[in-house]
Amino acid sequence: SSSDGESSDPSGSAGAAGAESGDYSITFLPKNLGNAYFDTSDAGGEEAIEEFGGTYAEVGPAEAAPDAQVSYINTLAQQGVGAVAVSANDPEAICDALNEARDAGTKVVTFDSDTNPECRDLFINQATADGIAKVQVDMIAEQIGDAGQIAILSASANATNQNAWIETMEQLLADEHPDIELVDVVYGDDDDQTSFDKTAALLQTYPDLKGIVSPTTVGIAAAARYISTSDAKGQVAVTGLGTPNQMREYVEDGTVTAFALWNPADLGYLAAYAAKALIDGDITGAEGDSFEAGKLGEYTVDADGTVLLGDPYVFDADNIGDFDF
Amino acid sequence: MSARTWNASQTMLSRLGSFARIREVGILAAFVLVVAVTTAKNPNFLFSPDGFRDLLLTPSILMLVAVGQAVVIITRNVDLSVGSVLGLSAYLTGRIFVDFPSLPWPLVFVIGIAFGACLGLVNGALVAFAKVPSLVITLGTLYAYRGINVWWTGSDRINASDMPDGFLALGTDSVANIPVLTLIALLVLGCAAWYMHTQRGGRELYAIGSDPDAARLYGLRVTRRVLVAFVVSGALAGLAGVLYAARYGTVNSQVGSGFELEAVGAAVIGGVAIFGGSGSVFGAAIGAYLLMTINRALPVLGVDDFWQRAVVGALILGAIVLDRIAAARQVKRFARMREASHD
Amino acid sequence: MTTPPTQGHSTPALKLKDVAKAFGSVVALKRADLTLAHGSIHALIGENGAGKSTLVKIIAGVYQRDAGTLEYDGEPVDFASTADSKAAGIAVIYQEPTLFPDLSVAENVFMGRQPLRSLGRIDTRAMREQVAAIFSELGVDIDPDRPTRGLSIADQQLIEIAKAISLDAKVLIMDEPTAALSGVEVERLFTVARSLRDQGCAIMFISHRFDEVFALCDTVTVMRDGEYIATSPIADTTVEAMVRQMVGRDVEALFPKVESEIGDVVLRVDGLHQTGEFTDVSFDVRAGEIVALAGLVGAGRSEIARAIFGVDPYEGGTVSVGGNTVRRKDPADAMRKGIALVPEDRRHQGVVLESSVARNVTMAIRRTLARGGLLWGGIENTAAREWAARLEVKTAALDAESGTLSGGNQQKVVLAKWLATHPRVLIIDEPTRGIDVGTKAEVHRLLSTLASQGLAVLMISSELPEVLGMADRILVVHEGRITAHLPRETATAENIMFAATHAAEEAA
Amino acid sequence: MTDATTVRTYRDYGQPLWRRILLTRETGIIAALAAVFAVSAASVPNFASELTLQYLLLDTAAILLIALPMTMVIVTGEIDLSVASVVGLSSVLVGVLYQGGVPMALAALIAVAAGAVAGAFNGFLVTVVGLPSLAVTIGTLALYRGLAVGLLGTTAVTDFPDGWRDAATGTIPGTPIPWVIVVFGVLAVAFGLLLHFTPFGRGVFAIGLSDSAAAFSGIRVGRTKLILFVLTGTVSAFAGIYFTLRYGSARGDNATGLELAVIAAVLLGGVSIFGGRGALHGVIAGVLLIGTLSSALRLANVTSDVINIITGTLLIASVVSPSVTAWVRNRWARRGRSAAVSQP
Ligand SMILES: Nc1ncnc2c1ncn2[C@@H]1O[C@H](COP(=O)(O)OP(=O)(O)OP(=O)(O)O)[C@@H](O)[C@H]1O
Ligand SMILES: Nc1ncnc2c1ncn2[C@@H]1O[C@H](COP(=O)(O)OP(=O)(O)OP(=O)(O)O)[C@@H](O)[C@H]1O
Ligand SMILES: [Mg+2]
Ligand SMILES: [Mg+2]
Repeated sequence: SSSDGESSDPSGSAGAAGAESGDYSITFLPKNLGNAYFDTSDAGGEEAIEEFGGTYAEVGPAEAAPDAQVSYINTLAQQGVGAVAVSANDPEAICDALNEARDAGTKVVTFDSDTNPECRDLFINQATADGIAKVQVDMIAEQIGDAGQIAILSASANATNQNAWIETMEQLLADEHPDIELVDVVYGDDDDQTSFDKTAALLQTYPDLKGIVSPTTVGIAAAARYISTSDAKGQVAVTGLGTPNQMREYVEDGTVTAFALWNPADLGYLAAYAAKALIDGDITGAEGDSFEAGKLGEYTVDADGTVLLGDPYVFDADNIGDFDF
Repeated sequence: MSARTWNASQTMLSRLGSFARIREVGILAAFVLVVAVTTAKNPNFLFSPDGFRDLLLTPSILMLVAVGQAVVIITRNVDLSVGSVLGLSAYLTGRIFVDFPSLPWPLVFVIGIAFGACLGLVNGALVAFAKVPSLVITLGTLYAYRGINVWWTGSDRINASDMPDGFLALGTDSVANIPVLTLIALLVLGCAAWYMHTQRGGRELYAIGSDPDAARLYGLRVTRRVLVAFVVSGALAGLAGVLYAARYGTVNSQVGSGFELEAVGAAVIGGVAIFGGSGSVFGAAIGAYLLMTINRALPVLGVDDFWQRAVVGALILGAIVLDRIAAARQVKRFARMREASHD
Repeated sequence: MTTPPTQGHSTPALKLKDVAKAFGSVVALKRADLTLAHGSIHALIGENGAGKSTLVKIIAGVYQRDAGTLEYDGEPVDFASTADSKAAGIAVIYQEPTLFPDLSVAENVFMGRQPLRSLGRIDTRAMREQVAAIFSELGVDIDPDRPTRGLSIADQQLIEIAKAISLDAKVLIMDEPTAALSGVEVERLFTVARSLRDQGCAIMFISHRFDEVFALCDTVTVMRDGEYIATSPIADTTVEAMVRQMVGRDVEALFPKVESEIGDVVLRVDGLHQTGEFTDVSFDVRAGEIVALAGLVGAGRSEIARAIFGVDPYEGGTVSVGGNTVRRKDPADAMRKGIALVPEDRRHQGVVLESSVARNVTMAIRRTLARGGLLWGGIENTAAREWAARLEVKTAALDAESGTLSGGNQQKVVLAKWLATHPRVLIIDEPTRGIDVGTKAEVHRLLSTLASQGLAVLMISSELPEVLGMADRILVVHEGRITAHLPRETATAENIMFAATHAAEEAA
Repeated sequence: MTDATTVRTYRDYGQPLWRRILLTRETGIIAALAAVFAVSAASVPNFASELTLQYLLLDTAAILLIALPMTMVIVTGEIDLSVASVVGLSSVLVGVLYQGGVPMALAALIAVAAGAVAGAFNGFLVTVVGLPSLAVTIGTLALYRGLAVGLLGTTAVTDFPDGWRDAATGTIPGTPIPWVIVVFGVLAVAFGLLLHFTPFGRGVFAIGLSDSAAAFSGIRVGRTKLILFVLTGTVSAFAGIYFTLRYGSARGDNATGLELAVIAAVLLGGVSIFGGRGALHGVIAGVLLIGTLSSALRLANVTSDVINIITGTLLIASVVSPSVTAWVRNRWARRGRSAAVSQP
């Protein structure tokens, strides 16, 4: 395995190396920097890259805007990195830039948030939309006794993932939980303060609210924090997608019974191995291709160049102590 | 003195003038109206314990920053870096708790305020000594401070569990039903209003904003006063950062971004003239309450989430247009009174 | 004003020797000397640009001198800022009023040294009372609580005077304090100044009006081109001698009125009305005629002029030039129809101070100068050079910022700007305010010549000699109404003043 | 008038030509741009390529475009903070209309017209109602952005016609110059002439230095400002269409925060925020300087936070440096004298 020194090398030299020997210079491009979720996923990627002796780098815009991501993709294409692992801020806006990078020989893996399938080689799907929607609906139904009003606190109005999940959740609720009423979907913009204030507004607007589902890590933490100090604690259930470190306090104080997530570190880890396989030419992204992903074992490419990480994992008071991310 | 016989009407003029000074009343009325209408639609907005608390609590942080902003705007300057200062000091607060857990938390307040004041000092020194327009300087420090914040914070995030409970409780606790945060903000507002209104230094800030060149000719210590205004704005943004950490419990590198426009907006809605010399910190504070309360009232009133920004924009415009109309009316009235005194 | 009389002091209050000051390449002061004695009023006179105001600002600590010495009460001093000079006991009234428009009159007078109550709180009532006391001494009737925004220049100047007097200073410096004031107010000021002198105050007085200098001052110092020329007791000198020292030559007649052929009506104003400003203003001005609007300061003459030119609105009435109605509130249209306005407030309305002389001179003719819609470098300079030369504007280069010119030269720039448009009607508001005798005579000659060439001139002036000397017809304005039409032949100082104060006396 | 018989002669300029050209802010910025280019080309791998130039121009095109009318607005002493929101609004309008079956050309036309209306509304509030532009455009910043987000909600419109997309991102064959830069070039010449060589432009500068003196000279202050706000709205809307096509995505939050980037670049280019001073070539150099710096720094793997720090510091340094040099020069000239000049 490679040394720490090598992994922290600026990838200016990595670009050159990549061009010479097909070496594994892989750059992670999250939606934005300063986001704990991507911090974890990218760290997983780094771990994988160290295992197979490549060069890891992470770049990204300060704010989650598609146009800023395009500039970074262009830069990476110019540097000729071996592969980019990107979480897209917009499915369409970064397409052209990604395709230009691919024309220049860079492999493109999307993870967490996909682009249109024709702009990338592989998408590492953290979970299927169905799976994510189902686990959240199941959790809230169980926590509120399968009846009553609930609301959704989402990320930004344009977030691709969230919108897809919300659609499926609405469908599931209508089909399988007729006594649960989804009264509102509000957007916290993945901003602590906005999400916090939106939670407060929800509780006021809907005095009979039984639960809040927040399919975003920022939102669920903010909602839990608001409720933990308000009268609604114990009355209104909070669940959704969160990280154990952020939610630990609220699980321990009883505000939150259970929440779900995949392991973002595994997601990054898998993206890195997928990128390696693409660079090696082992796979092309066609359906049925399969590759080895280190400690995670073997994965197979599904339709539309998608690789599924696995089922979401439910955290609760019993198991949360086992995780640290 | 023939041309100077309008003595009686002049007293009336000045009485009208003091009416203009309580222009804040209009904004206060708008605030009350918003609360009343929203409460009529949904009594929980005011009459539930959480509703009442949030009504007071939510705007408190903006109010602190708006008060500082008003002090700066009154001197015919502007501080666009407040959002970045708030973010940096919020992170500093969290960092201190992580790195020096044994430090008593009241000391953290002092550190946060002092830190904000230092950042404000940088702004003020550049504006006052280099004689460069504050809009440009603070636009520069807006970027620079935010950059430092992101660079320092990276992907780090301070979580509620990193901070002591006593400190976090400040963000949510109440004394006699009034949130502690609001009490702190009101205390600051009281001090600022008192200083601006009754102290020589405060009046000099108005004078400087009214005509900086005249102030210099007059022998006022313009440089020092402007410097102080920026330090105050920075210190209040620093305090707001500390309180942000207490209230929201999580701090990342993007805390407070975009806050500058809200702070300037609150001051403007509150009747602080953007070209200095008039307005009050009290108005700015009500402006902050109005702005934030409208934000919260709209969903209750059933306005779709997406349209909220548009409504807020329209309200800002409405506020300044109304203010203008009132001023024009008053000029008309002056003229009519003068006419009457001619005959 | 509680200091005991200190007459008979041997050390001068203020002594300047060989003071020099340059702004970049402009030398404002070469070698200025001045000695102010306690208990005496000292006049400082000189042409526009002689350096009087610069000297004032050096004493006040606004500027730092490049060379020379400054002694205060016999001690050499250096004032690094206006705060220093103020602390030392020097009060200054600057040539341009320096008030804070948003603050009340009382606050303006006491800014930075307001009377205090406990806890450092400002005692507003005491402040108001003290201001009222000073105002009554000065005979001023301004509400201490109103903001100074919107006050006339005269009122602003009176507040400046109140401000300076309230300082109880040992040295009082007044840079053209009377430029905007009318006779009554000037008399009041003089009374106050004399009583201050009698209490031992050293006073410096700058004015372009010789009658004032003779009426008030004990000593006079003349400056020319930044240099000291002479100091003499007022009793030992004459106007002619002073003028010769100022300009270095004899000056011809001050009011060189040329009789000219009066032609058709050019400007017609009919029933102009604006609430609170003026009512039922009707008159006309013929080609070749100079019509003066006389009246007390604050009578609303400037408002009428501005309304005619279209910068201010009016609610009723019409303005026409040569039979064509001028659109309301549209200066561009007024210009096109042939009206030009040289406004009262030179620094804010007349010239763009930070713009070059060339740009200022060609500002009103920029559209006609353009070739194919474009202005290439040379065009404007050629035109500007011609007009600057005609009016003998004193500037080194055409790209000098107009703000660096002296007041009189700025006035010439404004005149050049408007004469370049070849107007049919020239409205000129206080044409010679703050202008030295030499230039004044020139401006008068220019006006006469222009009228004799068929220009219709509407002149607003607060100086009766100017009105009587220049006008063919005099309209007296009182509180926004025209109260008298006086032809040149029958006009006297007495009947103008009567009409100017008439209605008020009735009311009283 | 020391002597009535002397006929005065005037020099056109107080300073020799080389000083007037070399010692300007604009020259300084252009020199800085050249220096950054040279240093980057020499030391940053992959910088010296046509691709860099192409990406640089594509990335900065929207800012370049909006900076043109913004310069004029700032020269009159006003400011328009709503430009980025107009970009978002026009982006959404194009998207919604095109999705609704309106032909692309017509949709674009309507969006540009809407931009003009948005600008006219700003201008109306500033010139007719008489409100300060900073306050007005803080309000319309929120209003226009709110309309944009409200119109499109959660969705984004993506499948724009290829021809249009290619026009927005394509380059002149055989060169790295994007077509949009050709449009920009034409506009830049037009705006340059308008600001620096027409009577209208003279009026713009005069207004910026003194509103009232300009009005007393027969300059139509209100109308001039109104025209400039309309121009700014129109050009911003055009930039919005470019932005939409370049990224192929019409979204309500497109170009959020762009207003500060535009203003920063304009100020860096030597335009005075108080109005009355500035030149268009300086502004263009200012935009390119920020763009080049970030592109070079990105290629050198400097993170976005550091790029922000550098941008901010550069802006401050550029406005502070004249004061500092003047101060140093004064100190130098007055060594030995106790008092320093306090004249502003
Ligand atoms: N700040 C400045 N920058 C450059 N030149 C200046 C400045 N102030 C004054 N000057 C120049 O210095 C000279 C003296 O000006 P000053 O104002 O002292 O004249 P003055 O005697 O007061 O004239 P006036 O009677 O018109 O008021 C003039 O030529 C003027 O142009
Ligand atoms: N008796 C009065 N009562 C109320 N207002 C007055 C009275 N007389 C004048 N004013 C107002 O005071 C202001 C002073 O105007 P201003 O000094 O410009 O007048 P003016 O006649 O042009 O004097 P100047 O000699 O200075 O040019 C005007 O708005 C005028 O309408
Ligand atoms: Mg003078
Ligand atoms: Mg007047």
